[in-house]
Amino acid sequence: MPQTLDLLLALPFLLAAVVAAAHRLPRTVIAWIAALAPLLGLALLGAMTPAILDGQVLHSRHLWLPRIGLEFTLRLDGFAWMFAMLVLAIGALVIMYARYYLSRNDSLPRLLAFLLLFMGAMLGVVISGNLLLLSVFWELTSLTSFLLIGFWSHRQDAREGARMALVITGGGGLALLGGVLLIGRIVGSYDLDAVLAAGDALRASPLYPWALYLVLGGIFTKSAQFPLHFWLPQAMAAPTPVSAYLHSATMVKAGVFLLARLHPALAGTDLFFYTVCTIGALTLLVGAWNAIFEHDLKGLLAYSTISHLGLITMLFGLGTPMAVVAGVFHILNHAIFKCSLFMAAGIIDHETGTRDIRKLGGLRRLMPFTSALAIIASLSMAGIPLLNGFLSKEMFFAAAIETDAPLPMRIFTGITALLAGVLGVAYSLRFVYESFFGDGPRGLDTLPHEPPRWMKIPVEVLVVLCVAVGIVPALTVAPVLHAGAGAILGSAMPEYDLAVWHGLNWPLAMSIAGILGGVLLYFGLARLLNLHAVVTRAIGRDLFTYNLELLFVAGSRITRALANGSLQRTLLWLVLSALVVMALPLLLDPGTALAWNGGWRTPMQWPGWVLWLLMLVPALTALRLYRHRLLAVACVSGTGLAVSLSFVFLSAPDLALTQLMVDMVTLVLLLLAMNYLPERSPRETGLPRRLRDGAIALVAGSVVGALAWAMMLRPHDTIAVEMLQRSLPQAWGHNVVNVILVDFRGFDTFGEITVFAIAGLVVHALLRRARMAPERHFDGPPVDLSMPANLMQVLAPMVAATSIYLYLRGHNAPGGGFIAGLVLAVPLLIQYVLQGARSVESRLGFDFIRTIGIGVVLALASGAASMLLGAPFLTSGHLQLQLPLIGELELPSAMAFDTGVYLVVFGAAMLMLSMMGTIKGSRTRKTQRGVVDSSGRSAFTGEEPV
Amino acid sequence: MNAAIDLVLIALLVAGSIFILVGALGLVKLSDVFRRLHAPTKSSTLGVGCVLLASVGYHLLQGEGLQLRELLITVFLFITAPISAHLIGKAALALLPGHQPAPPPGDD
Amino acid sequence: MELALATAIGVLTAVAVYLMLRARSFDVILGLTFLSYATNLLIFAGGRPVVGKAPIIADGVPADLAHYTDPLPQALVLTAIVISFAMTAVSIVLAMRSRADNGGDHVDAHDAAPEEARSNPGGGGR
Amino acid sequence: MNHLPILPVLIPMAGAAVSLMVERRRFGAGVRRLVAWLSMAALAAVVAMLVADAARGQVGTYLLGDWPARLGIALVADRLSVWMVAVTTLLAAASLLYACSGWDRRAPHFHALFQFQLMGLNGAFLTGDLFNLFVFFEVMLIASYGLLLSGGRGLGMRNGFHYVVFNVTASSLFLIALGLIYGLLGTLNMAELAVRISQLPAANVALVKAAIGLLLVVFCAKAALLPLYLWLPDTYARAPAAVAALFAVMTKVGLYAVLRVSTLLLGAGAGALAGYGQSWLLVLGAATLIVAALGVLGSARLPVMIGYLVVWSAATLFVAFALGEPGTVGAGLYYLAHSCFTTAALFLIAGLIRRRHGSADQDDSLAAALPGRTWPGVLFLIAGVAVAGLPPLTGFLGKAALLAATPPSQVGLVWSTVLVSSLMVIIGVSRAGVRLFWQAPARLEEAGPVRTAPARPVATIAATVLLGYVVAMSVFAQPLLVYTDATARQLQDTAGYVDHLRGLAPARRQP
Amino acid sequence: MNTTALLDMTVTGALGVACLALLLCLWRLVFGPTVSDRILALDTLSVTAIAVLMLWGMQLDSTVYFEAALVIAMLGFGSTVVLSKFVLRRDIVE
Amino acid sequence: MRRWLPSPSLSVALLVFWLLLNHSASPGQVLLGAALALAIPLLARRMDHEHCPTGSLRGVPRLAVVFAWDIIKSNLIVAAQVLGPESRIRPGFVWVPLDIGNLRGITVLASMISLTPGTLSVVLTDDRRHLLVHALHLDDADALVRQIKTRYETPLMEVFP
Ligand code: NA
Ligand code: NA
Repeated sequence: MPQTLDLLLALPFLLAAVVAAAHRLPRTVIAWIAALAPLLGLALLGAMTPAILDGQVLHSRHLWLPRIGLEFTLRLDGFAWMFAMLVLAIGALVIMYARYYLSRNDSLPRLLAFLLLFMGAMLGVVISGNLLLLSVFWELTSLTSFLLIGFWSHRQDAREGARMALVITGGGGLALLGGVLLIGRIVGSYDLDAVLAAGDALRASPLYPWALYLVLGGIFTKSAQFPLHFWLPQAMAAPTPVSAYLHSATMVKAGVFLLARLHPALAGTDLFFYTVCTIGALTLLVGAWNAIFEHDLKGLLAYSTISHLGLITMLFGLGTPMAVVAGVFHILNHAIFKCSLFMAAGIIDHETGTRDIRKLGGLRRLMPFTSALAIIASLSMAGIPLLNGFLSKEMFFAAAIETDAPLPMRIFTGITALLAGVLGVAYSLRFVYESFFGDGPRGLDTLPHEPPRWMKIPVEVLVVLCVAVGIVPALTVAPVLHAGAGAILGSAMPEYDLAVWHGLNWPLAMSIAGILGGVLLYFGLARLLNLHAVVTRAIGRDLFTYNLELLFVAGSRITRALANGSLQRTLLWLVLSALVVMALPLLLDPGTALAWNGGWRTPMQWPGWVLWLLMLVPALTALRLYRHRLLAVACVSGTGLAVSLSFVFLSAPDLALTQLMVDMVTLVLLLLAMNYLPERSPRETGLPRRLRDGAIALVAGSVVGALAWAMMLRPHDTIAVEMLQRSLPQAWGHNVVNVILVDFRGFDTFGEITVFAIAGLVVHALLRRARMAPERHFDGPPVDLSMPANLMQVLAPMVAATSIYLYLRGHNAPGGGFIAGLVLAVPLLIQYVLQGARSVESRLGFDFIRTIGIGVVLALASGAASMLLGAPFLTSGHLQLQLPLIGELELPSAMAFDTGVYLVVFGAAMLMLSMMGTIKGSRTRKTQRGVVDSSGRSAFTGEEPV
Repeated sequence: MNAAIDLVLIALLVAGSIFILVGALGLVKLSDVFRRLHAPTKSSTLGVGCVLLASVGYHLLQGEGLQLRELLITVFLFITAPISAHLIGKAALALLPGHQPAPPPGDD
Repeated sequence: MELALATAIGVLTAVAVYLMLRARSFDVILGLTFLSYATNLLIFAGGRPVVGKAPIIADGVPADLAHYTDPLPQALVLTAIVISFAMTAVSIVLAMRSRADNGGDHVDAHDAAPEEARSNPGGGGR
Repeated sequence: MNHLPILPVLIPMAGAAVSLMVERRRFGAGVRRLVAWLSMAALAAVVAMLVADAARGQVGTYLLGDWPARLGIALVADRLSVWMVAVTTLLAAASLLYACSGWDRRAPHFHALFQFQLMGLNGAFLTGDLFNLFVFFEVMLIASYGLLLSGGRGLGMRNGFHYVVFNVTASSLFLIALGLIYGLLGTLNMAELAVRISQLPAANVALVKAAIGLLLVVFCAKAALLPLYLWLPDTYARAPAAVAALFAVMTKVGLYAVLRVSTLLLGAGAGALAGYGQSWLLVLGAATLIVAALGVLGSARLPVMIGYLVVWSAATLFVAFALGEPGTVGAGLYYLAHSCFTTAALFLIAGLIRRRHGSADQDDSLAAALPGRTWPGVLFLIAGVAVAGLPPLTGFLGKAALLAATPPSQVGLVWSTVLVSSLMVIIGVSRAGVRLFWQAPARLEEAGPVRTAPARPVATIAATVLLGYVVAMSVFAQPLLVYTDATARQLQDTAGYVDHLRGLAPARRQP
Repeated sequence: MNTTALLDMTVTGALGVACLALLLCLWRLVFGPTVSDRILALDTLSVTAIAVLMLWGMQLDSTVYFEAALVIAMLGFGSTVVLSKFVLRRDIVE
Repeated sequence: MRRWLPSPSLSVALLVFWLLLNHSASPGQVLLGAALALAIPLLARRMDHEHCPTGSLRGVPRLAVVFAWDIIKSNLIVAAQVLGPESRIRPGFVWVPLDIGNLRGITVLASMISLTPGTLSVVLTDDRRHLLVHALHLDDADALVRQIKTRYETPLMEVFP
C-alpha cells in the first residue's frame, strides 16, 4: 500500500513532465496522456477503497528532512480518500473539457502540464501525513494556481488576477507555515497522527491563539474568506477549465479541507467558535450579496463560491458533529454543482463570445441541452429539493440553529442561515433567468449553438451526480460521506439520516422561507432598480490593489531615500557606525577605558615634537588647501616624508624605506591622474554640511586618538619576543622585520604581492583601450629636459645597483625585495618623466605583465620547493656554501621568495606607471577644457583663473 | 689624536649646521622665488655634505669602522641638486612670466 | 611620546574623514591617503613607540623587548602600506576613467556642477 | 605531510600566474580557457577530498613555514571553512562556464583575475590568523575590482569608484581594529586571541570591545548589513552577469568572518566579551530583512532587485548567526549555500535576458516579450521559487529549519520579520517575473530598437547548473543539514579549536 | 673640557639646528606663496632630513639609518622632478 | 669591446660604488660588483637617448680643486648675502653663450654652475647654444660669463669633446 500512495502522488507530476516534453503530439493524444494521471489515480484509489471503508488509515513514510521534522509521510484516511476522489474525478472531467475548450492559439500541453502539476500539489495537500509537508504542497498549489490563472499572460486582468491570487494565498501560506511550526513546537512533532491526537495539549498551550490564528490565516486566504475574498472573482480571468477545477472543486477547498483536517486538534474553544463562525457568516453574506449584482457569469459563480465557502467555514466553526458532517457533505455537493456550472458558463462563453449577463438571454432556445444542464445545476446551487444542494443546505440550517452557543450567537447564526437561503436563491435565479430566459441574446457576432459533444459530457456527468445524490443520497453518497466525516470525527460521529424528507421541521421551514424569500428578493430587486445598471465595486479588491501599489511606491521611495547611490552617504554611514562602536565602550566605562596608567608613559625627546609638527602641519594645510589639488598633493608629500622620518625615529627603518618609496610612486600616480582631472575642487557643500562633516571628523579623530592612546598605555605582552629570539638561529636573518615578512608571516607577503600584482593588472585592464582627453593641454612641443635626462643616465645605474644592494641585504639589514623593486622602478620612472614615455618604452621593450607572471610563479615555486622535501609551504631552508675564492656564502631560501617579490613589485609598479603615462588621446576631443593660457596662471596655485 | 679628530668633526658639524641654517633662513627670508632658490639648493646641500663627512668620522671614531658608504649619499646629492634646482627654476619661470628675461642674443 | 603619537593619529584621522566626505573623487582619494597614514601609525603604535632600538639583531645583544622594539607591527604596517598603495592606484585610475567616461569628477552626480566663483584663500599669485 | 589545506589557495594562484603567461595573442582564448578549467578541475578535486575529510570530523591544519601556529600563520580546514570553500568552488564553476560564453574575451585579464579572486576567497575561508584574513580580504577585493570593472565603461566606472572607496575605507577600519587588537592582546592568531580574550584583565575590556566592535562593523559592511548595505545593489547590478554570480559569495565572506569571530572570540568562554554585539546583530539583521524586502519591491531593474535579494538573504543569515543556537547556525549555513546558488542563478538569468532582450528592466514601458522565452522563464520561475523561500526548494527548507530552531524568546521578532519580508519578496519577485515574462510589449517603439544577441547554450547551461545545485540541495537536505549542524557544534567547541591549534607541532622545528 | 663630550654636544646642537631648518622649510611649505616655493620647500625638507637622520644616527651610535638617508637622497629629487614637470606641462610623462 | 663594455668609466664607477655600498672588498663582493658593473651598463645603454663620448680626463683633478674652492668661497658669500639685508642683493638673469657641444659636457657645466652658490642654470636653449643663468647678485654680467667660460667650460671641453 505505501508504494501505491507514492505512485498516486507521483503520477500527476510524472505525467506533467511527459505532457510538457511531448508537446508536439496531437491535442487529443496529449489530453489522453494527461487524463491518465487522474484515471490511473482513481484506479489506485479504488484499489485502496475497501481498506478505507473499513476504517483503516494508510501510511507511507519516507525520510526527507527529519532534522526539522519534515518527513515525506503520506496518509490516507477516509477524509483524504474522499477528497482525493474529488480531486481526481473532477480533474479527469476538466481535462476532457479543456481539450475542447481551448482554442487553437493556446498551448494545450502547457495548460495540461500546469493542471497536472496543480493536481499533484492538491493531492499532496490532501494526503500529506506531515503538517510541514502539507504546507509544502499548500504553497505549491498557490504557485501552480498562479501559473494557471495567468495562463493568458497577454491579458492584463489575467496577470493581475494571478498575482493577486499568489500574493494572498502565498501570504496565507506563510502564515500557515508559522502556525504549523508553532503547532510543531507545542506538540513536538509535525506528524498528523500525533498532532490530531494532541488536541488537548494544543488547546491548553499559551501559544494556542497564535497557532490558531496563523493557521486560520492560511485557511481563510485560501478559501477566499472575507475580507480577503476578492482575489477569487479576480481570478476569473483564468481559462474556464481552470476556474472549474481550482475555484470550485479543489484549490479553494484546500482551505476548508485543512479546517476540517485540523478540526480535532484546533476546534472546541470559544476562540475557534467565534472566529470561524463569524468570518464564515460574514463571508457567506458578503459573497451572496455581491453575487446578485454581478454581471459576469463567472464572476457571479465566483461570488457564489465565496458564499458557499463561507457556509462551509461556518459549519466547521459551529463545530458540532452534525455541522462537521454537513460541512463535509457540502464540500462534495458544492464541488459537483459548481464545477458543472463553471463548465456551463464556459460553454456559453465559448459559444456566444461573452459572459456578460446583460448581453445574454433566451439561450434555452439556442442551446437547449446545455441550458437544461445549467438550470438543474443552478437549482442545486439554490438548494431546491431533489437536488444534492438541498440536502446539505438543510443540514446547514439544522446545524445553525442547533448550536449550544449563547442566545445572541444562535440568533446570529440562524438569521445568517436564513439569509443564506434567501440570497442563494436570488442569485441562482438571476443566473438562470437572465441567461436562459427572457429576450436576447443581444449584439453577438455569431449565433450560438450547442457545443461539441465531448465538451458537454463532463457537465452531464456532474449534473447526473447532482440529481442522483439529491434523490437517492443513501445509495450514492452515503458511504463516501461516512468515510470522510468519520475520519474527522472519529468516535464522535453522530447518527444522521441522509434522506430527502425528514418531516416538517425548522430546517424545512427555513428552506421554504429561503426559496420564497429568494424569489421575492430577486423579482423585487429587478422591479425596484435596473439590475443591469448596477455597478458593483469590490471595495476589498480596490483597497488591496491600492495598498499593493502603495507598497511598491513605498518600497521604491524608501529604497531611493535610503540608498540613493551616493558615495558620500555610504561613507558617512560607515564612518558613523565605526564611530559608534568605537566610542560606546569608552563612554560606557570611561574610568577604566581611559585610565591614566602612569607607569607607561615614555617622555619624548624634542626632535620628536619637530617631527610631530612636520607631520601635522602639512596635513592641516592640506585640509585648508584641498580644493587646490596641486598644493594639497605637495602637502601630502610633506606629511608622508614626516611619517617616514617618524618611522626612522621610532626604530622602523624598513617601514621608512617602504613608506618613502610608496609615497613617491603615489605622488607620481596622483600627478599623472591630475592631468585628466579638474585642477581644483569647487566649493559645493553649504556651511551646515561642512560643519557637520567637520564635527564628525573631529569626533572621529578624538575617538581614534583616544583609543590609540589608551592602547599604548597598557602593558605589552606579545608573541613577538619569540620571533626576536628565533629569527637569527632558525630563520638565518638579522633583520627580524624582513624575517617576519618572508618567513614567519611569509604567507601575508604572498597575499600582499598578489594584491600588488592584481592592482597592476586592474590598472592595465582599465587603461588598455581607454582614450582620454586631458583636462587642459599645453600648446607647443614638450619641454626639453635633455640636461636632467643626461644626468639621470649617470644616476640610474647607481640606483639600479642600490636596488640590488637593498634586495640582497634585506634579510639582515633594512631593505628586501619589495623596497628594492620600487627602488629599481623609480629611476625608470624618472626617465619616463624626463625623456617621455614613448622614447623610454621603445628602448626598454619590456613585457611587465610577463614579469608579474614570472614573479608570481617564482614566489610560488620557492614556497613550494619545501613541499618536495616534506615540509610545509614556505618553510625556509638555509644553504651555507664554501666557495673557492669567494669564501663563505649564505643563501637562505627565503631569498628566492624575495626574488619573486622583487619581480612582481617591479613589474606591477612599472605596468601602472607605463599605462598611466601612455594614455591615448581621445578621438573626439583634444582636451576637456581647452588650452592652458601660460601667461594667465596663478603663481599661487599653478591653476588658470576662471 | 682622537681629540684632533673630535675637533675636526666639531668643525665640520658647526660648518654643516651653519650652511643648513643659512639655506633654511634664506628659504624663509628672501623675498622672491628665484632668490630663495639659491639658498637651500646649495647651502643645504653643502651643509648636509659636511654632516655626512662628520658622520663618517664619527662612526669611525666609535670603532664601527670606516663607513665610507655615507659619502655615496653626498654623491647622490651633488648629482641631484642641480636637477632639482634646474626644474624648480624652470617651473618658477613658467609660473612667473614677468621674470622672463629677453631672448638670447643672436649668434655671432 | 604616547600622547604625541596618539594626537598625530587623531589629527590625521580627522583630516582623512573630512576629506573622504567631500564630493570630488580626488579629494576622497586624498582622504584615503591620510587615512592610510593614520591607520599605519596606529598599527605601529600597537608595538609601542620605542626610540633607537630597530629590530635588527646585533651580535651579543640579548634578543628581547628591552633591546629591540616589537618587529611584528612593523611587518604588519609594511603589508598595510603596500596594500593601501595598490588600492590607491586602482582608485586613482578609476577616478580618471570615471571623469573621462561620465564627464565629471563628482562622486555622485555627473551633471556639470556650476563653477561658482572661487575666492583664493591666502591671496592670489604674486 | 598533508598539503590539502593550502592547495585551494595555491592552485588558483598558479592558475592565475599561468594565465598571465599565456595572455599573448598567439595563444588564443582557448588556451586561457583550458588553463582556467584545468585549475578549476584541480581545485574541485582538492575540495572534494577536503570535504570528505571534514565530513569525517577531521580538522585539517597547516602550519605555514613550519612555524608553530602562534608564530606563523596556520590554515584551518574545519567543517565551516571547507563548507565555504566547497560552496565557492561550485559557484565558481558555474560562473566560469557562463563567462566562457564570451565575456572572458571582452574583459582583459578575466581568467587571471577570476583565479585570483578564488585564491582570495579560499584563503579568507581557510586562514586561522586575523591579519592574514585581512590580506586575503584584500586579494579578494582587488580581484573583484578587476572583475567588476575590466571591460566596463560609463557609469560603471563611477559605481566602481564607489565600491572601491567604500571597501578601502572598510579595510582601513579593519586595519585600525587589527592594530588595536594586536596592541592590546599581543597576537593575531585566532586561537591565541581566544585564549587571551578569555583571560582579559578588566581594565582592557572596554578597549577590546571597541576593537572587536570595529571588526564586526567591517565584516557587516562587507556582508551588507543595515545601514552598511547601500553600496551593494548598484554595484552588483552593474557587474557583468558572470561576475555578479561569483560576487554572490562575497557578502558571505563577511558573514563567515562574523560567524568565525563571534564563535571563537565572543563565544561562551570569552568572559566579559561573551556574546558581545550579538543582540545588535540580531536586531539589525531583522531590520535589514524588512529594508531589503522593500528594496526588492521598489527596484525597477532586475539586477538591482537581485542585489536586494542578496542583501535580504544576507540579513537572514545575520539573524541565523546572531541567534547563535546550533540549530539556527546549522540552518543558516545551509541557507548560505542556497543563497549563493540562487542569487547567482538569478544574476545569470538576468544576463540571459539582457542578451536576448537588450535590457533587464522591468519598467513597464521597456518590458518586451522575450523571444524563445520558455527556458529563461522556467529557470526564472525555479530560481524565484527558491529565492523567495517557497516550497519545495532550498529557500523554504532553510528558512523552515531556521524558524523551527529559533529560541522561544526570539520567536516574535524573528518569525514576524522573516515571514513578512518573505511575503514582500514573493510580491516583488512575482511582479518582476510577470513583467519580464508575461507582459506584452507595451510601448516598444518608444523603447527604441531592441538590442539582442543570440543566446549561447553555454550560458543557459551555466544557469541550469546552478539551479541543479539548488534542486540537489533540496533533495539531499538532510545529509547537508547534518553536516551543517555538526559544523555549528564544532564552532561552539571553541576549546577544541584552540587546543587543537595550540597543540599542533611543526614537522621539523621545535614547537 | 673633554672633546668627546664637546663633540656629543655639537651633535646635539647640530641636530637642533637641523630641526630648526626643518621647521623653517615647513613654514615655506605652508605659506608658499607660489607653487615653486612649496616644491622648493619640499626639496629642502628632504635634503635637511638626511642631515637630521645622520645626526640622529650619531647621537644613537647607530648606522641603521643609512639606507633611509640613501633612499631620501635618491628620491627627494624625484618628487621635485615630477612636481615641477607637472607645473611645467601638466602632463608629466609626455 | 664597445659591445660588451659600452662605458668603461661607468663600469669602474659602479664597481667602486658597489664596494663602498657594501662596505667590503671581499672577493665575493668584488665578483658580484664586477658582474653588476658589466651588466648594468648594458641595460643602461638601452635607456641612453644620446651618446656622449668621453675624452681626456687629465684636466679633471684641477677642475675639481677649482670647483671645490669655488663652492666653499661662494657659499660663504651667499651666506653673507642671505644673512645680510636683502636690499644689497641685485639678482638678475644672464645668457651664457656656449661653445661646448657635448651634451654631457653642457650638463656637467650647468650642474657646476648650479652647485656653485649664487648662480643657477635655468634654461638651455633648444639649439644648445645658450644657457640662461640666474645670479643672486649680479654686478657684472660679462665678468660672470667670462669666469664661467674660462674656469669651467674650457677644461670641460677637454673632458667631453
Ligand atoms: Na602622458
Ligand atoms: Na638640492
